[in-house]
Amino acid sequence: SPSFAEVVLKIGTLSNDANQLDPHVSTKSQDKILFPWVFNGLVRFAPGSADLSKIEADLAESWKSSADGLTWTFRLRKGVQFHSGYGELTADDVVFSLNRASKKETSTAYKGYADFASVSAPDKYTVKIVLTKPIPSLLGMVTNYHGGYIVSKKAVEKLGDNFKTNPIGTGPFAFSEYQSKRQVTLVANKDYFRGAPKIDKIIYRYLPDEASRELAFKNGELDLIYGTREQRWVERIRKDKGVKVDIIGLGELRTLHMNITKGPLKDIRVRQAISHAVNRDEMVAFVGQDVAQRSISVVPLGYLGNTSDVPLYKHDLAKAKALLKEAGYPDGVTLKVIITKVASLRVPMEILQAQLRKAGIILDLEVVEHSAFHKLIRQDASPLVLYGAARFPVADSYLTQFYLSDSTVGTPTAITNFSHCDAADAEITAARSEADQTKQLALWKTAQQKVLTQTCSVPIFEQLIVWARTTKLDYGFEMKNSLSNGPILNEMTTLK
Amino acid sequence: MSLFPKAGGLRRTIRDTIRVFNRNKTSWAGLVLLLFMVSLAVLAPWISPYDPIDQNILERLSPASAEHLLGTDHFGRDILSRILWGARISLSVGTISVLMGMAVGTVLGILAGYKGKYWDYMIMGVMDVFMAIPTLLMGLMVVAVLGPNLVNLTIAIALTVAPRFARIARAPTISIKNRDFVEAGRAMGFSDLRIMAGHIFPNILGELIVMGSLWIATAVRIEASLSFIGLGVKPPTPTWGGMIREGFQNILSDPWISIYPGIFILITVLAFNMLGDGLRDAIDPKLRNS
Amino acid sequence: MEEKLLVVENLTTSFHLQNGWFSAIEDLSFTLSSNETLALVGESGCGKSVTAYSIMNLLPKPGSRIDRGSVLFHGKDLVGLPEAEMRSLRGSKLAMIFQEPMTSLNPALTVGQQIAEVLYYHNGTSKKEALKGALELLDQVKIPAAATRLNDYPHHLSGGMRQRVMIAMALAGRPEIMLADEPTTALDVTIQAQVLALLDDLKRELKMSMIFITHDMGVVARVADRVAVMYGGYLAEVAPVENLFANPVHPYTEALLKSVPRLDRDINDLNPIPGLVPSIDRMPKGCRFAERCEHKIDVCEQQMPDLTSISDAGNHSVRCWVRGAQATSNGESQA
Amino acid sequence: MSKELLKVEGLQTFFTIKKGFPNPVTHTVRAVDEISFHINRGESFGLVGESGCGKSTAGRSILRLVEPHGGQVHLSGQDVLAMDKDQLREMRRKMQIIFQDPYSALNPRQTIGKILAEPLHVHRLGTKGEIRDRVFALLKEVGLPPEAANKYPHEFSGGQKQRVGIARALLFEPELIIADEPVSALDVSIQSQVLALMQGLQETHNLSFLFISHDLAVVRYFCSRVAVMYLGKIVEQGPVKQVFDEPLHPYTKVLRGASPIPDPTLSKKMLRMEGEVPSPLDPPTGCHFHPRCPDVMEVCKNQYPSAISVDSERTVACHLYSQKQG
Amino acid sequence: MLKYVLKRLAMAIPILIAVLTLVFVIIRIVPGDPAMVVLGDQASAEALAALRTKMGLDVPLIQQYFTFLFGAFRGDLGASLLSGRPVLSEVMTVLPYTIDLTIAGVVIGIVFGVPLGVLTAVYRNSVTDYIIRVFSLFGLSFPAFYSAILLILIFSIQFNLFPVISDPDLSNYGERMNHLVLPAVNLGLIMVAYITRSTRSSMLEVLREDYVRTAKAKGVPRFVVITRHALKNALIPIVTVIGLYLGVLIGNSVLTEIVFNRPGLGKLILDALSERDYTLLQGVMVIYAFIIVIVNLITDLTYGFVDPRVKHQ
Ligand SMILES: Nc1ncnc2c1ncn2[C@@H]1O[C@H](COP(=O)(O)OP(=O)(O)OP(=O)(O)O)[C@@H](O)[C@H]1O
Ligand SMILES: Nc1ncnc2c1ncn2[C@@H]1O[C@H](COP(=O)(O)OP(=O)(O)OP(=O)(O)O)[C@@H](O)[C@H]1O
Ligand SMILES: [Mg+2]
Ligand SMILES: [Mg+2]
Repeated sequence: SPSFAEVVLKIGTLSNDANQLDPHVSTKSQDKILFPWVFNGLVRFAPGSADLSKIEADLAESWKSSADGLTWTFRLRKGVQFHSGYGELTADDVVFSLNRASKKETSTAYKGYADFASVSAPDKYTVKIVLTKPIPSLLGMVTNYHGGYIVSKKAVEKLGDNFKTNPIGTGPFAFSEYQSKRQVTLVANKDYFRGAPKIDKIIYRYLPDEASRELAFKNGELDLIYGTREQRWVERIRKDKGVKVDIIGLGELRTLHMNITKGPLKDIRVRQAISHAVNRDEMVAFVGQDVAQRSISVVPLGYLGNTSDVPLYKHDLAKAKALLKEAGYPDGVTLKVIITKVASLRVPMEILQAQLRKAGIILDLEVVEHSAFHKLIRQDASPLVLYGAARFPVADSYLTQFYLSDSTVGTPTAITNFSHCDAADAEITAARSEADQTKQLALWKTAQQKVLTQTCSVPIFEQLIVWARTTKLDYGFEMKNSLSNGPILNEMTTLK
Repeated sequence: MSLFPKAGGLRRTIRDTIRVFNRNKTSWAGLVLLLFMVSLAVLAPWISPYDPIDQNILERLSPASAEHLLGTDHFGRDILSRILWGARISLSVGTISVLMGMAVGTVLGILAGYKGKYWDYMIMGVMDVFMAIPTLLMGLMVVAVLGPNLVNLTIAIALTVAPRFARIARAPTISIKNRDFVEAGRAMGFSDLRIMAGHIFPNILGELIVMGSLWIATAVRIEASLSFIGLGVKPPTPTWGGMIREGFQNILSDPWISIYPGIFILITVLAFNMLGDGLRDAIDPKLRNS
Repeated sequence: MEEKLLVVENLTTSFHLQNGWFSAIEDLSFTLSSNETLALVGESGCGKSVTAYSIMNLLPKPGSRIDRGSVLFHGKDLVGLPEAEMRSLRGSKLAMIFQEPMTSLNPALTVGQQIAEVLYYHNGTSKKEALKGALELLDQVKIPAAATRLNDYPHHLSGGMRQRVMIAMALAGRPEIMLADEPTTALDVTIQAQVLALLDDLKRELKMSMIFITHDMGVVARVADRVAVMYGGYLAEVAPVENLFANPVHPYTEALLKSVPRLDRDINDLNPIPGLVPSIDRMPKGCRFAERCEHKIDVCEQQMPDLTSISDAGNHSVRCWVRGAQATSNGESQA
Repeated sequence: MSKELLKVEGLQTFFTIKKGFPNPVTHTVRAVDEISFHINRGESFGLVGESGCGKSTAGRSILRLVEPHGGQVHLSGQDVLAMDKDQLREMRRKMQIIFQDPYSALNPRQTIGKILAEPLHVHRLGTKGEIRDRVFALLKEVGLPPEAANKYPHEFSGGQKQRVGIARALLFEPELIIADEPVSALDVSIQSQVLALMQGLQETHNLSFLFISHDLAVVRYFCSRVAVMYLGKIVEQGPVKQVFDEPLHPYTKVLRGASPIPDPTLSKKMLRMEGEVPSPLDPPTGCHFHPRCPDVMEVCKNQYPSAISVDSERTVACHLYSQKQG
Repeated sequence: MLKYVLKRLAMAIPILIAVLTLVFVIIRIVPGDPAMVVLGDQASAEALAALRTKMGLDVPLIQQYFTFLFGAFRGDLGASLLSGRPVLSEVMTVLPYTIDLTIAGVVIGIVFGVPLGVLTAVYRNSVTDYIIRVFSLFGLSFPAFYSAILLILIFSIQFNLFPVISDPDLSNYGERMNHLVLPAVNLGLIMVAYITRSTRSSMLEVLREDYVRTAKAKGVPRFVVITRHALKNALIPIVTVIGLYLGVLIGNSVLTEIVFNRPGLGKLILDALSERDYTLLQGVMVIYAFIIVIVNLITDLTYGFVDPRVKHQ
């Protein structure tokens, strides 16, 4: 029953339903957003930041690594309680969580933990991680992100399959109820180790329609919404009284991947023609200065290893046409392209369609359901794939998933190498186990250069994420970047 | 060549039609509106001021002005041009799908009604199955399966229209079948085909046309609804429903993007409804004399 | 002179058609005495029903109007009577039964309800009493097992029974005048005979007057005291039934009687009346029968003759240039 | 050529209908139940009876517009019920039908010319010119102007439409015309016009008629012999004057007595009779007429009387006469 | 009566089987992979295969078909591929919302449509008649999603009377009603238009009937003539129309639910379609077909109720 002073925060998020509320499994935006509210990692990014150099203690009070970098030891904070009476957090839970995150059956983050030799608990509050090779950015893997979230061992074992709709963590807010296709309700974790949150209840609503979210926000039915990632929208809603807009990084890089093994795209000149036909400035102008950034390389801005020292193709229609002619397509080419219904990809694709048309490259767009899109692009059904992604902000994650031939779609180890790119395999693999940071950066740079020389893809722009809130909502810190795509809500957050 | 050329055949038909229309003035209004819409659609290539798919990002979301009479959408495309080209799709999807559904449904309905017995059971049984799936959902499924494009959209709507027309055709067929002139035909040794095609069909045609125009109105709406849900034709092809859907994102700031195509849907559907309504009143002999 | 219950004078009723107003009945004058049966005969479209509806004020509105004339009932003019007042007369003082017993009863109400309704609204009886009254009425019209029939719906009944129900309904308000618009045309001969006999009995018992509309000369002969023959909206001839059959004066009446085959005697050659009955928007100028008339003279096509009495008793009138009272004078002046 | 054109023996036609809600029951209507009669060349044979007694069904069964369930129909000695489709088409040129309701008998969407020409086309009877000439000739014969060919049925009066119906029946120069109440729907004055027309045509074409009617006076005028039907059965038949002037069967007597005669001196004595026409769905046992019969006997309630020949031309199905004989 | 109902339901079985088959076939042709939907776009091929096995998507189609069919007739529509919850319970959670909406729509349609229709018929060709008819034509011509948007803009945003998102707590009746108003009006408007029109035409027809003339000749008050004599008979075709337009109503309720973000079968089916949730989709279609069959049955039974010719034969 609603008590008289209950503070309820109502949030409208994208998507029509939760996917799986299991932090090790789900990589969907709508789920990712609420994980940091419910879970903690051993360490965390400072609230409102995604800077790897500003990592702070969270469940772990302190940590150290051995000289060879192969052994890491974490001291846990004492007295941290899991939600719903699942007891105190111990090293066992951490061991269980990290093992869970590194297993293919229980995690989608398992690849990142391939170099973990063992995780053990020497005592109740100590966790020891032994690696097979040194990982310079190990701390990143135990932050409050994806595999780094610590779950309750007892809860996972007890709930089994139901854990994904009944997550148990240690965060400021505890899961209360999930209503499919409608909402998730979280309640304040009064025993939160940093202090009880000032918000009593969070209603996290699934509202796939942007207009509906905005209308409901306008009507005061929602306090915080996932906004439309467009300049105009941002400017308009900013003008409204009592509204504050947060534009959050890290951005998602929108890249046009070109299948280098098929059809006209086999010819590098056609791929170059496409690269020249793309008008990044127009795209950024469309999306808007505040919410989009022109991309400078195949690795997103702000990622460790990103460089601008790469051969990016300039917008040049004449050159594009000439290249096409040279390739034997004086009348242009037509490509049958599959694209999702989801606006954040479809709309840029429609702009690309119009841009390429000017160079004589006709895109015959087939708009399909989002899931069909994912299935089809993994079957090489579309020669051009426009894909947007944010990954862990290290060049390796991007290069491995999109440009390593191991990850080529259609192979057993497939991830998301849609272009069948194989130009930089050596560099990417070498960089991963390179302990020397400078050498590592150099390798990553070469890799990026090679990928672009082979013209595997056209990086276009980076899309930031927009949230709008009532000014009554105060995070308690500056909300700049967030790996979860959403604002961080914790004990500091207030709603007047 | 007709054996007994009617006194001023065509002129007379036109005169009869005018008389029928005069009984219910809304038919005229409907017809005029409709002709207006059709001519817009037909003339779209010549009268639309811009290429409907040409983006002009810099001029996006501009309100109505001398350059863009109805403003531009969020890609900077001219809304008026898109509406004009969209009319072609809405009107042709609506009309063709209903004609297709009407053709199939009418043949089946007459057959079921005239032949009766197991023909009736079989045909109407199958029709009942199709009728058990609500119109929009049928369209939804078919388009989801076959992929959203013009042809599939048309087929989807035709599929939902056909069973309705089978029903519409069957009922009067049964009553006409018992009229003496059909019996007279049989007594004259006419084949079933001749009776169905030459004697029953012309007598139910009026009713079919009336229902046809009303269903085109529905079909235009279904097309718009499917486009609104995102199951319409491929981008960048303009359709009215799709335009409303796209404009819905900006409904609060730039409502005209949705409002203009909405008005055109409204007018078109209204025109077909008015035409059909008027025709229905005019053709119904019971409503005629009073 | 005996009291005239109903006096219709110069009644003219028009309908609105596509191209204007056309009179369906014109200059109609006749009277009805108490306990008398007047038969209105004539072919389809001659205005029999319109006459009845004009009296009852049941003409379809809009689209029709009474142009002139009066209908005096007990001396009170029914034309232009306020609707409320007219309604209180309808069903009580003036009752009507219709041709189609199949369609004239409400399929959604029981027979009992439909009869009781009249009692309920006119006599102010309670619903229960009204139903009791309905039962008595059903008995009166000789419906077997009336008590069970009370709860039947019309579709349970045969045509003859339905017509009896209609009659019961008309009787419910104890009417002084019953207008019967072809009440037996839709019935089989044997059933027709029954219904006619019933009406005969009832009329005698209840001392009603009746206007009986029909096109069947045989039925006229059976029921009527006086006959009014209509043609094209005008009265052609009015006479006591015996006079009319024995001595038809108007050429139309005469031709009509000669053109029907008879069961009781051999007729070797029928004498069909040539031509068609004109429709109301295409009425000829003069006498409306002129173009089909064997005896027509020039004046017939110019001018309508008046309805004039030709008998000393004053009970036989005819509207004819050739055989009417105007015959001699006009015939002479024309010649 | 034999004198006898049509011979009907023991003809039976049943309908099954479903009635009832929510649980329908199937009933069998014996619309025509073992009727027998014959028609001579050039003769008009009347079939009279009250509504629903099966007159139309009998006519339609003879033409095989409905399929009879039993009995035999011979036209000029040919077994009509045994014919296949092609033979049937041929037969229908010799036997035609006129309907009661002139409105429903003509296709409202066809001009009169088309209505009359189409059957000739279908049967390939002549070139276009010949067909046209034939249509004009027929129109003239039934008393319609040639312009009528261009008009639609709704532009005609009932009597004129009936003339078109008659013209259509004459198209193939048939030997027998089944006229199903051809004048019942017409106005009194028109009725006599049409009757006169049919009579004239009969003489010029040596036609035979099966003339169905409920109007005894018309039958008496038009026919030479008559059969009286009651609930699917023929109760009496014979020469028309004998049957109507000295009816044998109590039903014929009732029918005659109930028919109004346009003579006030005679008709006041009209017969009074009680009882309703029973439903054909559930006809009374024994003689169908017994519940209404003034002369009912015990035997009538259980046993249907067989037809008895009173003389060479008259038969009657009534126990009154079987007893006299026995 | 019970026997009749059972018989009618039995007769519906072949229709349901056919609908099931149709839906089953159609759905399987749709590209898209529910496993992918569950695991997301970074899942490995092996993980996907494993999940497909778990979901029962790897057995032959024909086997899936019979499993589904037999399940359906035992009342077991399987479990949603995505949420893992039984389809029936997924449907049951949202069914009250759809039922609320549909019934409210129909009630609004009847409450306003029938009197308006009677009015237009009685005052035929009057100004009232024209005004109401024009409005009902407009009502018919508004696509449901469009009218929904307008309603939101006017009543939620402009006047702030009702919520944009219609997602009430069902146990709170005030909220339930408050959230129902706009969607129900949206659905009802179209129903009003349909019912007004069909009431008008069937009233016009009935007003011409002989028995109405009889009633007038009996001297029964005009109101009684119109209601007791005319309307009672005119209701028969109106019932048909309401039954007939249920399909339209369902289509519109889908659109209404989408625009108002209201839980319900419509949103459920759309989500199921977009997520390739085969079992859920099948389940919802079955429920829809079943509803239509039931409504047809109710329509026919209503005939028996309003039309004594049917009832007492
Ligand atoms: N509602 C109407 N609108 C227009 N004309 C009408 C209307 N009612 C009757 N008429 C015309 O008035 C004339 C007389 O009609 P009425 O019904 O009185 O004929 P009737 O003698 O009763 O014929 P019937 O024997 O066919 O009943 C006819 O020509 C008819 O066309
Ligand atoms: N197609 C049919 N289906 C079922 N019953 C029929 C059919 N046709 C006729 N009947 C029934 O058969 C019986 C005889 O009908 P028929 O039409 O032959 O009578 P009729 O003597 O011509 O009557 P009327 O004088 O009314 O024309 C009636 O009870 C009728 O209801
Ligand atoms: Mg009349
Ligand atoms: Mg008949």
